[in-house]
Amino acid sequence: MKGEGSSTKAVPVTARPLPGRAELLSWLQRYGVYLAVVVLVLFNAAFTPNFLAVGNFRTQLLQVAPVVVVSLGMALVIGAEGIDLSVGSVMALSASVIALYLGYGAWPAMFMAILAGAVVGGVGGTLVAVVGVQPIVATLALLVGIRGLANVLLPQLKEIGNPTLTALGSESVLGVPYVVLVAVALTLLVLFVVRKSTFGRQVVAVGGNRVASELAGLPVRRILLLVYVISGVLAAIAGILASSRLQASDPTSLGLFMELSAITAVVVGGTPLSGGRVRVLGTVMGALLMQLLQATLIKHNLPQSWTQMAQAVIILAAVYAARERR
Amino acid sequence: MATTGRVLEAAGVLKVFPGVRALDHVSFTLGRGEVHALVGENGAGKSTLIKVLTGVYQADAGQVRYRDEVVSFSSPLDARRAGISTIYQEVNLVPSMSVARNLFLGREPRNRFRLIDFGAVHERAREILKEYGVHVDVRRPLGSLGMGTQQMVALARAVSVDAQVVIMDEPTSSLEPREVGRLFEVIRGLRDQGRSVIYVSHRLDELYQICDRVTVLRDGRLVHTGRMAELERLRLVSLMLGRKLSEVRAEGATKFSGSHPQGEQGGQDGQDPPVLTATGLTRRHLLDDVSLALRPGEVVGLGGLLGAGRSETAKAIAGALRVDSGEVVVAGVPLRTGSVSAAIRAGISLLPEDRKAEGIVPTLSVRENIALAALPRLSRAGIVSDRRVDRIVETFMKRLRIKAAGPGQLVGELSGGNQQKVLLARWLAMSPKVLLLDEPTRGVDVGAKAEVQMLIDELAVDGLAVLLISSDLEEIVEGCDRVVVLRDGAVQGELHGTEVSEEAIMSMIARPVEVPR
Amino acid sequence: EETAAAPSGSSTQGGQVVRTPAADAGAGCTLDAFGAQRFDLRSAVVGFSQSEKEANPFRIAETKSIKDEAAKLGIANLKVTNAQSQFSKQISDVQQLIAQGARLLVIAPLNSDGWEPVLQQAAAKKVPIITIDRKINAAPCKDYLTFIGSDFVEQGRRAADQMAKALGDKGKVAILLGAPGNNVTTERTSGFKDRIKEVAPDIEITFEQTGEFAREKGQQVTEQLIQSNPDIDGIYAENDEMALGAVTALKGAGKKAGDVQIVSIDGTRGAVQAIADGWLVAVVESNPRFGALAFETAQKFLDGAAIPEKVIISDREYDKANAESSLSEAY
Amino acid sequence: MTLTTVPAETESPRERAGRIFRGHGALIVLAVLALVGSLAFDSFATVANVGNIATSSSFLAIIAIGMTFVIISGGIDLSVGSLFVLGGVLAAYGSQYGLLVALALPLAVSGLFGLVHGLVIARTGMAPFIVTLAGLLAARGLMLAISDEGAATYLVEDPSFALLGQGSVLNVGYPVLVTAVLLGAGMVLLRRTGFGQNVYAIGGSEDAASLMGVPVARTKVAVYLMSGLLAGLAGALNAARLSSGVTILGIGLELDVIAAVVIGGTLLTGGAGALGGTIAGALLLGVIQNLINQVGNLNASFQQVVSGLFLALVVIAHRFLGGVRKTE
Ligand SMILES: Nc1ncnc2c1ncn2[C@@H]1O[C@H](COP(=O)(O)OP(=O)(O)OP(=O)(O)O)[C@@H](O)[C@H]1O
Ligand SMILES: Nc1ncnc2c1ncn2[C@@H]1O[C@H](COP(=O)(O)OP(=O)(O)OP(=O)(O)O)[C@@H](O)[C@H]1O
Ligand SMILES: [Mg+2]
Ligand SMILES: [Mg+2]
Repeated sequence: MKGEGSSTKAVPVTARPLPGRAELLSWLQRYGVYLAVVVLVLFNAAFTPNFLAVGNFRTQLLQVAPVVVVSLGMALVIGAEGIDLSVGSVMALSASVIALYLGYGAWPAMFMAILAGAVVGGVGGTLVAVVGVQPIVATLALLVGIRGLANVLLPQLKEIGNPTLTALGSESVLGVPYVVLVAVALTLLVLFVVRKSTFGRQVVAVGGNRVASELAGLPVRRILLLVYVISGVLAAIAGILASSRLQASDPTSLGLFMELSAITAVVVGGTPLSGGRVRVLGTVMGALLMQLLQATLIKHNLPQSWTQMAQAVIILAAVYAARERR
Repeated sequence: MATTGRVLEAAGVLKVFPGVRALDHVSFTLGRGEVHALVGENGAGKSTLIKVLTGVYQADAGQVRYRDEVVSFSSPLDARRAGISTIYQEVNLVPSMSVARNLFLGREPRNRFRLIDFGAVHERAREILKEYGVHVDVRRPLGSLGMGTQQMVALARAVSVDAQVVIMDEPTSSLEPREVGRLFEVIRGLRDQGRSVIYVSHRLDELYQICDRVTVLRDGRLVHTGRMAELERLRLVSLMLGRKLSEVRAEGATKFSGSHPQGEQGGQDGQDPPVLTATGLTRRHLLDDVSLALRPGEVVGLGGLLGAGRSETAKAIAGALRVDSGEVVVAGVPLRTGSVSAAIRAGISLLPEDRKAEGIVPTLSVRENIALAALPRLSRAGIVSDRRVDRIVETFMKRLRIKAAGPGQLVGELSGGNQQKVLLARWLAMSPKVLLLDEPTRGVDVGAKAEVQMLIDELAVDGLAVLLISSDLEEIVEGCDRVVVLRDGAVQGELHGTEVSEEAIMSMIARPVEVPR
Repeated sequence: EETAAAPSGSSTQGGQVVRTPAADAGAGCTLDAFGAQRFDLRSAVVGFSQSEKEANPFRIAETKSIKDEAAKLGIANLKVTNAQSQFSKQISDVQQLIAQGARLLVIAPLNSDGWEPVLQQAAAKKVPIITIDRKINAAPCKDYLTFIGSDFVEQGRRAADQMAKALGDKGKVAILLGAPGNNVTTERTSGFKDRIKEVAPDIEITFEQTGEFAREKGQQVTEQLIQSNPDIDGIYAENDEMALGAVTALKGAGKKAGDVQIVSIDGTRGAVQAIADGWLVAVVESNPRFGALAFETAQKFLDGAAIPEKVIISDREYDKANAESSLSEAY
Repeated sequence: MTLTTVPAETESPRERAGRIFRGHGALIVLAVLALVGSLAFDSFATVANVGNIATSSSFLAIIAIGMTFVIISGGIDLSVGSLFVLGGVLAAYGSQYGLLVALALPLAVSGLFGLVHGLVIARTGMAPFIVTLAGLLAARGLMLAISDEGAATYLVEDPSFALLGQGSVLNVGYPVLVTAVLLGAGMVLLRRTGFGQNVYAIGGSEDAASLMGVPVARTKVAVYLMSGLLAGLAGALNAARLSSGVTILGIGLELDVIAAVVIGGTLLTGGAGALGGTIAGALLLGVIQNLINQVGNLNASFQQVVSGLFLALVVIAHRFLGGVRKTE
């Protein structure tokens, strides 16, 4: 009867420290992206002329802002085990709508643009949540159709003369451009929603196990619908930001392939495509990483072929570091 | 070539998960032609040991010997090739594939062009399943069957490959006495052919019926191994729980008081009105005009064979299964059927049967999983109050003795039984009026089972109405004031207070089922 | 003889003017040399295959001029397809036009190579093909009738001349390339670089990145450029959109008009306006109004005249001097 | 023969309709459209036109066959568009060394890409979407690198190779024949072999499959390898057809392919699907384009709107007439 002795007192589950390597890996899994960004900055500081200039950082932030805004919405959608390919086209649509309504002034125009984004998101969300179409196809249909619609509404690029929008795109407070401020504000908002709000928790629950969430009485359809609407709205806002920067509505080429950039940012940021988890700050970092990489390659005047191959490598490396183990 | 009596051995196996020593230098020996019970509390390490033995996990230290040779299987496939066939704890078949294709996956009969002969596949699948008393259309997607049936299919699959060692991790957790009986025949058959079986179960009397030797694990350590017969029941329990014999003896087998305020009159008419009445619930192929009533403070059992439609009944009441006709009235208010959230708002909570698919959210922590259903009432203006969440979580993790590294651990990493407890906590946190429990103690260890049963009692005493589905007849008999017996989706009859006994239930349900279709 | 045959080009406002055909114009292609039958344009099915969405000034003007001219000439049965920038689609578009019984094909090719399947089917049916604005690499008068359009290499060279003039033959220049793999990009680049070497070896091309012919990309690349190469003197943009993007970037960086000399190609209204405003120094036109010339050529061909293997139009050039005045002619 | 066959007597009309539609939905829609087309336009049902549709759809179809395996296995392959154009360029380049090289080179390289995708996905458990997205970028980068940033277009030197793309027997182009052969082989592979069962199994539930002894890693590697090879092959055939290695092809092609597969009734969630539908889906896309052109003079932007609407309608129809959702 060995073991008898030990059988007298129950042994609690002992939380032992992980072996050093595992620790490092799990740290990498969480902060790999941040590390990569730092590394890239250091590299540029050393090898890229005037990289450390304030103006340069402003440029990078200005350029990444719209991507960040779109990626925030994408992160929520992916967290809910979905995907939204329509974001690029929604940006274009929002650009056309602005041009159409600019006559009524900047604010009404922006409102209409955001409304348009919400509607498109609503359609996508309805297809996914109510009809039950698979997200990738539902939003693929929108990707094609909405781009067309954007061009139907506004056949070609149109300059924006409106002072308010021009200011939004070109001016700043205390050296921080409005565009960047908007992106930061939206990031904090989404961060709060994900971390603190009931809705945020429910989103990841739905993404983690839809059936269980239904049985737990969550309004699964409403949640999904809302997620896509949010994504649409954010894409529309990104469209406004981009247009105001360009000082023109360009439904033809605005937001082309944005869906891929956004998805990349989200996944590189450590949000699994399988849903059930959302990393907001990671997503921002992911977008920043890809932006800095792009900038580095351009500044060093490398050919397109290099750029694309380098991006491939970085994406793989980042996601590899952040991958789920076991 | 002939070898010693040992077929499969684990020597000083260590397996560490982040925060847990799931196996702490465990040694284990399986002899030829023996049925070996592997027992222990939830989270003791049984499934982990099995996974190490069969190449799902690699041991961090120690070695595995098979037929006296040190082996390290890189995958379950390796193990199966070597002659070890396993039924893992959670039914592990492919829900989207047909029953037949699941049964034969990896070893489909071929025609002379070496191509799969689906005629033969379906034919042989039908035959095999008939032996196990399962009469389903074998082309039906496995996922459309109930847990119990799925478990039988998994069993059939594991046994029909001729293996030297068959490992069964809680094969009976949702089986009926009838199916359990069949399973035992199968196991004896294996033993007589000199094959060996590792048998994991929390149902002690089963162990005594079928097992030759027993190994007891606790918190990842080996605490006892020896002949089953020589280990008296109470000592077994005390070994598992790590509590003194005296304490355990004081407590007794099941924790039911067996009677409740309402139960006294055995649910006769003429006392306060039912809190829930379901009338004429009907759904093609599943439910046929099922009616029942639950009174406050009453525990009503649902009896029936596999596929009798008990889960379906519960789901229909909870709005999780659309019904073609029929209505549900809660506290006098008719309920919009087919809407879970409506049911929950009305105070109905359903603990679903399929823990993995319908219960846990694996990507979330224990904490989030417990709070999930209650979130709205735990938040103000759409903002979650972490303070309140923590309070609830703490309470129930204690009360149900949930074993986890902490509230932050991913629920997917918990042991089967502990996952079940988390789900119970989720529903109790809702403080419902009506509680529908589908296999609440499935895979829950004796200790916790007792807790749960005590809990059910308490709840009933507090005036809650409970509907209890359990494949553990003892549980039904001891726990219920009233038993409604289903068969083929229709109410077969009802037993009241004193009439409730295993024999009565059996005789009512176990009449030969005419083979459907 | 061939000069006579060469279409004169209707000289309506902003319309295309034919450069007196180069010596290599060849003997010219006649109906029987091509082996086609005479037919009446007005009653025949005529197919026009556009390469990109009519969503930029060039394509809009191009398609419009074809449709308008067809209407003017009373061509009842004009079928228009659009490949939406997918080359595979353009191939099947044209094949479909042939299947629909087109007797004459006007094609704005998305790419110069890869026309084999179309050419085979057209040859089988002896359907004359006129390619506009972009050549296809095949045998004139055998595979296709003729090519009407600008000489992209030449455009590049003229842009180089303008750049050299603006910079006084020395300085650092950046190129905003068009879409990669597009032979307009290739030819406008080679033309520019070669010419710079010839006329102004002291001009150094320090930077070349693609702006994919789009304004936003042009802006973003320029923003990066002026951060890392603040000493840049001139920017050669291979189309107006990128040039205007560059302008936005320069404004954003607080630069003044004229700080950086910008030369581009196309001659859209926006660009010409930008010259007037002083942000661009010069724009080499690439005239999209092919309608008149295309159908005129076709008619001449059907009337039995000999058609040169390429009809190169003489592109205008906009600069300070004529910007204001010719704004109305820009498209 | 789909996964959802249910016994006749338990099957409601709606269920039956759903099963039939899912099995042959794309085919039915295709038939309807073809009928409408030939009634509305006399230049639709002509030998020439049908031949064109078939030939131009065949390249998409070949890629879609590989994609179907990938998607049923629960994955996705975004790299096919890039591998298609890369394959074309390599084939044209290789053709100067003869037919063999012209075929071997693209297959070798695109196969290598597929192999790497498979290995990375299987070994590291990274999401197929992201791995193959990297593949998309890398392959296009490589293509640009070997074609002087896309400026250089290699012409097909070897006539016997060109014939592969341009030749035909009884008015049926070789590409169509190749597609037919691949389809046949693919169907047998998917439905009647252990490998096919494994593909369905890991798509249905990877954990269960591996516990049931399915060689998950090997199966995954195989499907991505296959997808890569087929994309390369399609590229090569297309190069032969165009007798040049056009560098501006294949952008966004992956989305068309996915659309074809899904219209064909395959579930993106994996575990369910069939090749017959995929081919019908591919043809469907071709027919839609053709019809839009038949209407003629429709503004390009409107054309996009119409295609978008149509895609939506088809998937909605699928859903309503009996979509299987894993969550049911
Ligand atoms: N993948 C995993 N990651 C982290 N911890 C794990 C994992 N799997 C199991 N554990 C932990 O290891 C311990 C043993 O789990 P195991 O499943 O073996 O228990 P068990 O004896 O099978 O319990 P039950 O009777 O409930 O099935 C538990 O504390 C569990 O939390
Ligand atoms: N042995 C069987 N023979 C025929 N059909 C069955 C059998 N087992 C299950 N089924 C089918 O599967 C469906 C679900 O069965 P399920 O087992 O969930 O019913 P149940 O009464 O809840 O049994 P359980 O005790 O497993 O919960 C049933 O509606 C029935 O159609
Ligand atoms: Mg277990
Ligand atoms: Mg059940």
